[in-house]
Amino acid sequence: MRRADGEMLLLWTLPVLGVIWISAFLVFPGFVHPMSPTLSAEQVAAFYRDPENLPRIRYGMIVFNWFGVGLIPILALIALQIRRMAHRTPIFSYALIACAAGGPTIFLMADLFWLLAAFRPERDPQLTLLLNDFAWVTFSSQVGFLIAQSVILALAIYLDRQERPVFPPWVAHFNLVVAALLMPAAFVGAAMTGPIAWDGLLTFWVRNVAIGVWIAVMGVVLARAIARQRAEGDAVEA
Amino acid sequence: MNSGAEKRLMLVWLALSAITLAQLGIGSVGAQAGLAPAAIAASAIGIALIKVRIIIREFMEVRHAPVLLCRLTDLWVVLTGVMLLGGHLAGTAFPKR
Amino acid sequence: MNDGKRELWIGWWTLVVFYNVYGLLFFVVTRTQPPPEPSLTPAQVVQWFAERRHGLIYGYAFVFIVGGATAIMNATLAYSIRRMSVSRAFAYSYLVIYALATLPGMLIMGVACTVGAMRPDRDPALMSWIYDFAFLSFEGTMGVFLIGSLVWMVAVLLDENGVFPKWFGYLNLCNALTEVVVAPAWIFKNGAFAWNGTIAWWINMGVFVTYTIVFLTLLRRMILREDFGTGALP
Amino acid sequence: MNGRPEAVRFVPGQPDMWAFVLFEGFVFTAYFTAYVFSRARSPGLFLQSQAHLDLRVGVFNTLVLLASSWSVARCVQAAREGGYRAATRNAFLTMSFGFGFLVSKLREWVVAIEHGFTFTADEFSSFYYFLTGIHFLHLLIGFVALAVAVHQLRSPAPHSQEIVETCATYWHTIDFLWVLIFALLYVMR
Repeated sequence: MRRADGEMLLLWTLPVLGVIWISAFLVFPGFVHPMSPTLSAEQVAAFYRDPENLPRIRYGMIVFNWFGVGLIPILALIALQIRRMAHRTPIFSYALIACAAGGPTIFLMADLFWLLAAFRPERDPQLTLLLNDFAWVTFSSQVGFLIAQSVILALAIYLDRQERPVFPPWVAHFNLVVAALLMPAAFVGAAMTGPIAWDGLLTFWVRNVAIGVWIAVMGVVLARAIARQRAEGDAVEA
Repeated sequence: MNSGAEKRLMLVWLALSAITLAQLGIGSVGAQAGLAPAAIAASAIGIALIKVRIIIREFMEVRHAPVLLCRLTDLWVVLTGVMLLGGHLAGTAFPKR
Repeated sequence: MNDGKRELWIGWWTLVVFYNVYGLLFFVVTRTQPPPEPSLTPAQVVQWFAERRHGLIYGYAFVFIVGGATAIMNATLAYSIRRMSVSRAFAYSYLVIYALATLPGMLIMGVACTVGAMRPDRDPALMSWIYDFAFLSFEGTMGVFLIGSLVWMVAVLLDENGVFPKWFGYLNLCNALTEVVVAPAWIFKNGAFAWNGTIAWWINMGVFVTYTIVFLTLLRRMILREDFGTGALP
Repeated sequence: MNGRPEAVRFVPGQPDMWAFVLFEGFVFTAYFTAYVFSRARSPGLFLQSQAHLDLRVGVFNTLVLLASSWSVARCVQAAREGGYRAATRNAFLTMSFGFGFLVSKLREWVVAIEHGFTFTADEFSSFYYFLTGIHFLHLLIGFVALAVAVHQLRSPAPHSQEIVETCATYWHTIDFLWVLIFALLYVMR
């Protein structure tokens, strides 16, 4: 009988987290039809003052505040798998752990700006606009840790030279593609309209879909790697 | 304790303390003697650097140290002197409005 | 090429390339360093943003893209501490402290400058607030580097494996002290102690650049010296 | 003789500590230069503000620190000759002098602040609190260094003369930096 180490429990939080994130995403009225950066201060203030929107902004962002950091256990599991790879040093697993806190912390900052804007919607529209800008720019532009996460994972997989590598090589290619898709979002400040703007095709849709697909694919790949690790462990014990 | 070494340390301390006490009067004496402010500044810095060098040579035992360390510490003393005088002259040349 | 050292070399080259790119982005592209005066009037701040609008937006976009590279840099340095004879707690503390440092150390400034540059027609009083937020978050973030350097110092001084020379331990103290010296930047709007001042910026930057060049050189020597052979994985 | 023949040249303590002394020395040279430059740019203001300081207190501080340097030099000398009890006594004596300086400095600050001579009062006061403050921080670290030396001298294991000398070198650095700060803040008029 295997000791209950809780890894499976952590892994199964992922689908639950997925449901919560998608629900919160749909609840926040600024996401379903992403707000345009071209809105004037008065229009942005009106968005927050709208009695239809206000509760949805608050409840959506409160849920994100609760569960924004929910991905960290999954990243920790990936770091553990990197530790099993045929590396000479723990540098890649350290690096992934160093990334793990960055993404959620930045998302948390964006979340705070949205909640602050919604806390007193009667505030001077210029101030609401400022908070809204900070929220959207923080949310959109901060892809650095996600890119680093994917690149580190890809490098770790490429350098995992053993008979049966922990993750198959296509996972590395996949991670590099995701990293490339995340990059345009960093330029969010450059345009108010078009694909780069924060409601644009590249910055909003491609980036967020890429993050979603990455989480789903890595969840499956991670589950397989853990299952194999356990099967091998059982075989050794038998 | 080795009495020669002890005596030397005491003399060094006495000398340093005597210079410090002498510094009590340097500003007023200099001003009364009609010395230029730059000269008073230079003498204050000069005396301080002499004290610093005595501390380094005697208390810190650099006089027994390899030549490189002697040179490096002397370089620091000289450089500090040059920088302080240079800073003073540069500041005098560009007074604040 | 020694296969056993490839991860270390990846880490080292990331450090070298990153520091150069970082210097280029901050000093040349965004022109936010050396820092401008804290005493600018709101109207002058608006003009400051207008003058370097594209540099700020595109420069910080690149900072955001490569910013995550700090993770692999910190991991490499944490590993060097892991090689020392001290507790692993030192390596882990270093890793976490510097992972945290990236945010206030540069990303918040980037976000603030992007927000400022995006809407040049914003109320000048708010632009002035954004300007203060950008520079004070960047320079006024002291604790992470203060404690980080001290953790590193203690690890080097106690280490018996000779991973880094003892004088580097003491140099960490010099670097830690500059984080104390920068504190008046929160108080003064001009003079030597302001965020662009001789003491709070120029001298501190001199110490930091020396410190960085020194630890890059020492890290390279450590990697060259490392002998993994063909034995079991550490 | 004192264990080491006169002719043999040696570095007192770890050479690593000397790297620190020189580096930190250059950093302080830079601070001092910034001070002298600012002072020469507005001599009137500095002279006027300097009236808040009592030269006699500065002299007292300097004498106390010089005495501490003397006693730590005696500590090194005694330890070198195997006189560990005398060495420990001198180390504690150094600590007391250091403590005397600390109390005197704190008192000077409190009195000055009560007279409205605060960190932000004027340019001279900023430099005064900065230079004395950063020196004070070095002094606090110096107590750690002395504690390390005392620990070495009292431990039953073989005593490391090198560590004692390293700690003493650090302590002398506090002393000679103060000698310069004293000249710049109190004596220079």
